Amino acid sequence: MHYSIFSLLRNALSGNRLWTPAWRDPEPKAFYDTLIVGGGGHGLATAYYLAKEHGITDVAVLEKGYIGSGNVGRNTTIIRSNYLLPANTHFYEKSLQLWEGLEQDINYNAMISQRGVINLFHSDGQRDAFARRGNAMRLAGVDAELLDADGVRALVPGMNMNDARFPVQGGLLQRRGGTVRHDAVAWGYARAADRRGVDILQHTEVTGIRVEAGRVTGVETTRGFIGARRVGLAAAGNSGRVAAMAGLRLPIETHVLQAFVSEAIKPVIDTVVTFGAGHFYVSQSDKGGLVFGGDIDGYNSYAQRGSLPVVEEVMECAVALFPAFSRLRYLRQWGGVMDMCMDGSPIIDRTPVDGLFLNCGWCYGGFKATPASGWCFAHTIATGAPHALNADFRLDRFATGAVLDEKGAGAQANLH
Amino acid sequence: MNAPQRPAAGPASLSRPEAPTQRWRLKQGGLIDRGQALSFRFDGRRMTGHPGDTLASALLANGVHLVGRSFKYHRPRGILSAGPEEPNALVELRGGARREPNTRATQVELFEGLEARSQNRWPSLRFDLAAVNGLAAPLLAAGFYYKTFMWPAAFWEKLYEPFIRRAAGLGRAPGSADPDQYERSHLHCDVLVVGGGAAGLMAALAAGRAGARVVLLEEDCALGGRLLSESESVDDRPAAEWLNGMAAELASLPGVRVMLRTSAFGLLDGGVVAALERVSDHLPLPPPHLPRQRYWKIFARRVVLAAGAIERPVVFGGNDRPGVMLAGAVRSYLNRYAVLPGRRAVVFCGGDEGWRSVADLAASGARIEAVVDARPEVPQAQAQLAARLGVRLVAGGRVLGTQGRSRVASVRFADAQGREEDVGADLLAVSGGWNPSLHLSCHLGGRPRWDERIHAFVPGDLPPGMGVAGAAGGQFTTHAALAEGAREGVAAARDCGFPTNGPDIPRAEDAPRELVPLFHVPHGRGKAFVDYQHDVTDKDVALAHREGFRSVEHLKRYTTLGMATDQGKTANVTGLAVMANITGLGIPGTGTTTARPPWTPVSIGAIAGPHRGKRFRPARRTPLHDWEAAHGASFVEVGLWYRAQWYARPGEAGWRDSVDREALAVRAGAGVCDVSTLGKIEVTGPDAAALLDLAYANSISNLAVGRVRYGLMLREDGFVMDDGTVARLAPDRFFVTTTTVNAGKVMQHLEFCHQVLRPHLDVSLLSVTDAWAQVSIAGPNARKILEAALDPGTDLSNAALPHMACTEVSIGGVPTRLYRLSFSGELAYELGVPADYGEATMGLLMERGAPFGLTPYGTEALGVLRIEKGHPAGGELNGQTTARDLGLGKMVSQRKDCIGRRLAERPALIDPMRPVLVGLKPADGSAPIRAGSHLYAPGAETHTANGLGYVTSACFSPTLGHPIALAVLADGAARVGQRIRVLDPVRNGDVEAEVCSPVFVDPEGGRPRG
Amino acid sequence: MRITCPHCGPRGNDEFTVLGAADPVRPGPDAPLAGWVAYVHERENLRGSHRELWHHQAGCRAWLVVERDTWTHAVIAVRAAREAEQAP
Amino acid sequence: MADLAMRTPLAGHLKAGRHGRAEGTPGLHVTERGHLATAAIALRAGQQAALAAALRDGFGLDLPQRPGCAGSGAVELVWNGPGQWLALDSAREGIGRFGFARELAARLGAAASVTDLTGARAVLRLTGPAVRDTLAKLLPVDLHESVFPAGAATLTLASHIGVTLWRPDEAAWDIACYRSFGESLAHAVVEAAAEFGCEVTAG
Ligand SMILES: Cc1cc2nc3c(=O)[nH]c(=O)nc-3n(C[C@H](O)[C@H](O)[C@H](O)COP(=O)(O)OP(=O)(O)OC[C@H]3O[C@@H](n4cnc5c(N)ncnc54)[C@H](O)[C@@H]3O)c2cc1C
Ligand SMILES: NC(=O)c1ccc[n+]([C@@H]2O[C@H](COP(=O)([O-])OP(=O)(O)OC[C@H]3O[C@@H](n4cnc5c(N)ncnc54)[C@H](O)[C@@H]3O)[C@@H](O)[C@H]2O)c1
Ligand SMILES: Cc1cc2nc3c(=O)[nH]c(=O)nc-3n(C[C@H](O)[C@H](O)[C@H](O)COP(=O)(O)O)c2cc1C
Ligand SMILES: [Zn+2]
Repeated sequence: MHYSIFSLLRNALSGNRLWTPAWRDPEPKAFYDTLIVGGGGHGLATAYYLAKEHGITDVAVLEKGYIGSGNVGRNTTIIRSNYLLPANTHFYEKSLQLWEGLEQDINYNAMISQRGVINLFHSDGQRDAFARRGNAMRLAGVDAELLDADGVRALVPGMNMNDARFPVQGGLLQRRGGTVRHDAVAWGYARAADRRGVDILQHTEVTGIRVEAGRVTGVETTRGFIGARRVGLAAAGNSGRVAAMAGLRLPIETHVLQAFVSEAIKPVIDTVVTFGAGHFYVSQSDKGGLVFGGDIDGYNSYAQRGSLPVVEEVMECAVALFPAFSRLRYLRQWGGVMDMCMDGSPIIDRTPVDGLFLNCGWCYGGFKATPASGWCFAHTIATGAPHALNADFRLDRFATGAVLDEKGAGAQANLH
Repeated sequence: MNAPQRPAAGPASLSRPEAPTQRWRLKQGGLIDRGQALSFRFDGRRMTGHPGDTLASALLANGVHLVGRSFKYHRPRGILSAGPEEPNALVELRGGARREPNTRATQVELFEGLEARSQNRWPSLRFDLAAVNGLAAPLLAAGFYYKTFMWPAAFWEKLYEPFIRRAAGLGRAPGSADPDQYERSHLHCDVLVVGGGAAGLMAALAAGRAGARVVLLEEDCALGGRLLSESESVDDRPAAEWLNGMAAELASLPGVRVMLRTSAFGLLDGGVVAALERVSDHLPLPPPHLPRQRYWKIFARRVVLAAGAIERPVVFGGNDRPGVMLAGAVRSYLNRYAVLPGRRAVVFCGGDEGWRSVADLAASGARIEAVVDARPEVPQAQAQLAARLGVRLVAGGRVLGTQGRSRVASVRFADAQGREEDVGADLLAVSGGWNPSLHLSCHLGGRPRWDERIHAFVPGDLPPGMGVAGAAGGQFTTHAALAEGAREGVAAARDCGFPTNGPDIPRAEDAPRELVPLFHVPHGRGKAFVDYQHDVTDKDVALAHREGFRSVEHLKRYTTLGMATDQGKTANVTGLAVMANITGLGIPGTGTTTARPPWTPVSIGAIAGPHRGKRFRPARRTPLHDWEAAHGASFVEVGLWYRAQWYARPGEAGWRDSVDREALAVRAGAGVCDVSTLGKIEVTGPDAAALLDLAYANSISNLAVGRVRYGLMLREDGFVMDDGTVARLAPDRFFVTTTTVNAGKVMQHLEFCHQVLRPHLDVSLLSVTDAWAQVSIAGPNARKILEAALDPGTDLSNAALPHMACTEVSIGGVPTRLYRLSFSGELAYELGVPADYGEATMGLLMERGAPFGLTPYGTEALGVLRIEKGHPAGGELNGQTTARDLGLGKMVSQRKDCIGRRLAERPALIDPMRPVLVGLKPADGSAPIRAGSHLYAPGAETHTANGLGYVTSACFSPTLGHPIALAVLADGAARVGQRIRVLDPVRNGDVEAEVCSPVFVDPEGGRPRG
Repeated sequence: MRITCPHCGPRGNDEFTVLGAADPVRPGPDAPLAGWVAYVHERENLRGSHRELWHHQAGCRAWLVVERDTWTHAVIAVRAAREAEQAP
Repeated sequence: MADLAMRTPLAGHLKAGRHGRAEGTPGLHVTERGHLATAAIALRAGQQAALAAALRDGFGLDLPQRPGCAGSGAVELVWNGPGQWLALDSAREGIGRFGFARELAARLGAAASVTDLTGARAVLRLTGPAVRDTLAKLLPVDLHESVFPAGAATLTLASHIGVTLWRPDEAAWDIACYRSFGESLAHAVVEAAAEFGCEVTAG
């Protein structure tokens, strides 16, 4: 059923009885043209764009849990394209542009809210680094503003700017950045892909990848073998394990990132704010909860939970920056496990196995990438070659040295 | 202090006259102190209560049932419970900077002067305009917002979203900084008992008597758990008496610590229990020197979970009307708080539990209009009770709805035959069974198990070291709680090496409980709420099912069931039951969502503790800090350090004046700069040189004793990590320096190189950063100043101490190290004085240096001097540059194994087009160049692909009289002398510059050797 | 998380920093570049028992080889790296 | 030759007098041990026995092999990591303190490398009935008598600051951090003791 105020009204008058499932729950077929492993944002978007952009509809998305059980359902919903390195700037800008038309495209309100994203700086060195990044954005045609302390104060009230251990000197603002309702992205893409004929197979875990004579022929799953001509891996935090089924060893470690939500309160902040003197960022959901987080825990983990040091650091930073948040309460903490890449940037590429494609390395920043990742991955799978937008996201860049290290943190996964 | 003191029931005339407002207060009983009245305000209205009251009980004593409005439909809401599970009675407590939104009235202890306000209503609680949302409910069903508001696209941020945001949210955050203090603390024990009810007390007693170190946490202000709310006896004494005895004995055991008002809110990896102590929340203000709250980390070898259970409401039409209350809460108000929550009551239950309320209500003088028991056959004992009290018993009945404006006025029910009837009532006590509080058993991933016996989840596989006792494990009689508590206490103590037989089990009620599943009454009258706070109804669950959101996790996320501040303590299981009923899968087949910390919401400030404001992070100060402050220094944060940035002098208009003056003073005479913050590491042992050869890109082993060398460190991936100097003090002793920000990283890296990569080397590493007050004395007069300051007899001639040499000297007899090296490009020395003598040395240098124009300079001038010399620092050492990029490629020794050598050889890193270090000066001689600008060939289109590099550092050069900059530029060497366009769009900069050598001053490098 | 340092006893993970997998072995200086690329970047990334390098940074400053389950977060074994390596 | 005045690490950072709760006897007494001669001892490979012997013969000290401390006369040793110790001497004064490391180096010879750390640490001496409760607010180590008796030592984080804590005897608890952190540590200690009352005396 097409969603609109009219369908809402019609349903309201008939006791909401006319609604139908947002997507089907089909039995797996024996063979698909293309299989996508991972029903997160990227996998579902890939399926959608395969169908929409390339007319490939004989597609199934295999998800071991429920749709959205991975990071797409546990991230802090920030979208932005404020990247430094050209490959990233252009790719994430494509993503932001796709977000901007997404709701109409997939007929689902994902509450894309371009409320602005500001990264604070507290020192001259940080300012210079942000200026460099902001300039890179502007020269790529992306919006960016470098605010001084007064500009920041006017934009975000309630911050402790001066009487602080690390006074706020200014910030890099991207007004087109913002937030998106995370679950709605999974559901919206799932529904839109389903409407174009894609099978969404929940509770179907891939346990093996069958390769014959250097070519992929299908996957083993908890619901039996499913044959395919092409397989795209989009398993986020489980990328390393899934790729290992095809004998690949990736430049990736799986790490846990925590997030927190406070009790719902009336609106207090209208912008996404990132602290620059500690690991903390925050936005307020439409429901009223402050959604916030910090750094990864730093150790390899497949458990979707973290430990206390990060909790403490995040809360300290929250109060350091917003002293009035001290009396607000947080009501839940959780974690997601992500594919931390050795240079902090993603991989969307072919693999040495024919017909096997790889999409991974999104670290803690892949939610914003969802539309462009799906779009580029679909292109790469459909045409057998990367699009210009993901041409630099190569798997072999660690061997060539053409790494994409935004922060200059080096080849250590937990530093990105 | 641990146990409730039942106030002596003296003659009424002795206590102060009861405030006339408390019309619903019982004349007798309860654990309140009628001798003292506390006045408080709710929505501006003044009322009184007594010590021992919660805000909820005091409101009920004053007949206030309407206390809030719901999230979405703004429905009137009352008090459902008497504990942490409360979904409705949320208020803004206190005011101003101390305002606490969303505070559960059921857990707020009453204090004199308490102020509370209802929230999420406008203009008033009784008349809330947004209640019209209720009329539009069919439109606002679960997930409605995903289906609309899409056109026109631009309207979302401008119109729809602001409206939704304003309507959503509950209370208001305080408007200014929290004035209270918070603390953190740590506790270690053998046995941690969570919950001070019957089970927890016995566990603590058993383990405590055995000699174990025991900590017992109780969230409430008194020990006893449900016993405080029930009219029960233990050991043939009133429960309160028994509790007093227990409290006294626990207090007397030296190894036992009882903590009231303390909630265990999380179990974390490693078995750490996080707990929150509300030290002062029950007081008008925190007493002097005490925090508001204290966050505890508890390290226990064994944990006994004795957290009790939470009663479930039933989903039926109008189940949210004020006056509908959990049956157990009704008993809490009657027995503990001596409040009559209603005079005409209906009780609705599915088992024996609800009948306790029948008895207690009757004993308190309420009239029971009907008992609607879902069981077709009500056991004899209950039937007899009904008969004795003359109460109407509706066996096999269902409550279908309630009526009343902002409070229940009548209840509609159907009997077993489906005959419907209304009875007038102002209270509807509901019991749908109890859910064990098993949350802590799930925080580490444990999944609960469905127990058909009690129609509830019980803890499944327990985390290591945890035992469960009492209602938390699904054992609902007091006897079972006592016995299991003792058993778990004994087991925990034994595991910790304290064998014991355990205490005798006191006599207590042990009646079997019978219960039929009672979750949902379908097809009732009006909205039937599953999640009260989030306004999720049975229809929403059905809709979620219809749309395919059938897994529990989808149900939760689509409807927001269980996502409110109560985390579904009263909603989750009933929600599952409603869904399971539709799917036919049953509750175990439906599964449950994940319980995560915190058990109840925890203030952010409590976890932050004292680490806030200026004390957010510790500060590091150099031994010269106070001297610098006294001499006009402005300080800047560099990592944790405070460094003197410049020294303003009277008459200087701005920082640039000071910095220019300081830099010129160095070039013309001499300056002195505090460089104590540089990382300093002493590397000792016969294999010290071998280790440094591995860690540094250049060779160190061939450095002679008494000489200093510039050292470059790479990361293993071939990029530059840090630079610094290496001085060889003896064959087996080196002194190395690092940049300030990388000091910790380099130390750790060297330890890694030693302990992991070269464990056989006999070498030791010691951070000596804090041992030395280290100053750089730079400028043509540096030597003269030192000669005047150092103890006589020191030879500073070029022959004795050439450039890049070091030696030991003394000042006032203090052994001091002197390194001749230069960052500024002038004749310069670094002087290392033991920290205790730094300040005095600085005074001496200034005095002896005065004739030579010795000027203190700060980090800004230091930066200017190094940019003028083209030395790489922060902006260049950004983790993205290689040695080659910085013109230091030749330093990477090809003759030895060193960290980073091989990967620096990757093709992209030796690409001749990689940007390399160059200098820039404005083409017009004056336009400022800013760091962070990007470089383009003049005339080239300014898109990304044409970018040639970026400016890494920039400053005004007072020596040259114009701005200068360092940059990395593609094909930089070939471009020297050419023009380049410097674009800085974020600051509207667009200037041309001339590419030049990065060394602006003294390119031959003669000065430092002078 | 609690790591039992062989020198200092059980400590919270805030006292430590983690480098990553302990198993990759640093190649000899003249080993092929591919071996170096693999050593620095490629990871087995196991779910389950995993050997890692942890540094007791805020304690005794020993580098430790910690065997830990990346799925349950159970710490299985801890040894000082130096002793582990020096053992014949 | 100039005469240089010394300044202890906490001079100006630790205000003498009563802090926090003013009534009753203070729960915590704090003084700075600001005049210690300090040196680091690093064991050389295979010299464990030689080092232990040299310290026993030269100073009457038993080298702690694991976290712990030992004292003899004015000289103390505190374990500071595997193969590393802090040596303290409270008898020497002023610039005489620089002789301590030299003496140690001479006596220990090839058994150890010695580095002078005089003035590099801020050291607080804590006494009084509330020491444990105060320290519990700052650091995560179990300080119960059964686990941390006199002679114990530990390296840990206190209020985000790396510290060495040791118990030279029943009554005294010494806590040291890098000199630069001294003010922050002193502040944290005095603040944590506020509820017990805290008496600071000049060291
Ligand atoms: C706490 C947190 C906060 C974050 N915040 C942000 C943010 O603010 N902005 C941002 O841009 N990014 C953020 N991220 C990162 C972002 O969420 C991820 O990078 C992104 O969601 C990953 O892509 P995905 O949606 O496809 O992943 P997922 O949703 O994780 O999808 C991968 C799916 O693969 C499935 N799967 C795995 N193995 C198998 C198998 N063998 N068989 C079948 N299925 C399998 C998983 O179950 C999972 O559903 C955050 C991440 C976390 C954890
Ligand atoms: N009749 C029934 O069906 C029924 C059902 C449930 C309970 N009960 C009664 O409840 C009692 C059971 O005894 P019990 O000791 O198991 O439970 P309890 O409910 O008496 O005590 C549990 C205690 O734990 C505390 N608590 C809960 N979570 C906490 C946390 N995270 N941190 C700190 N404290 C926490 C609570 O405040 C409470 O005081 C018996 O008296 C029993 O008769 C009866
Ligand atoms: C942006 C965002 C907002 C959230 N808001 C809430 C909330 O208001 N209430 C809540 O209970 N959980 C909230 N959650 C957390 C979820 O309940 C859940 O913990 C998370 O999706 C991870 O799933 P899990 O806990 O089931 O593993 C939110 C999650 C996200 C990503
Ligand atoms: Zn240790």
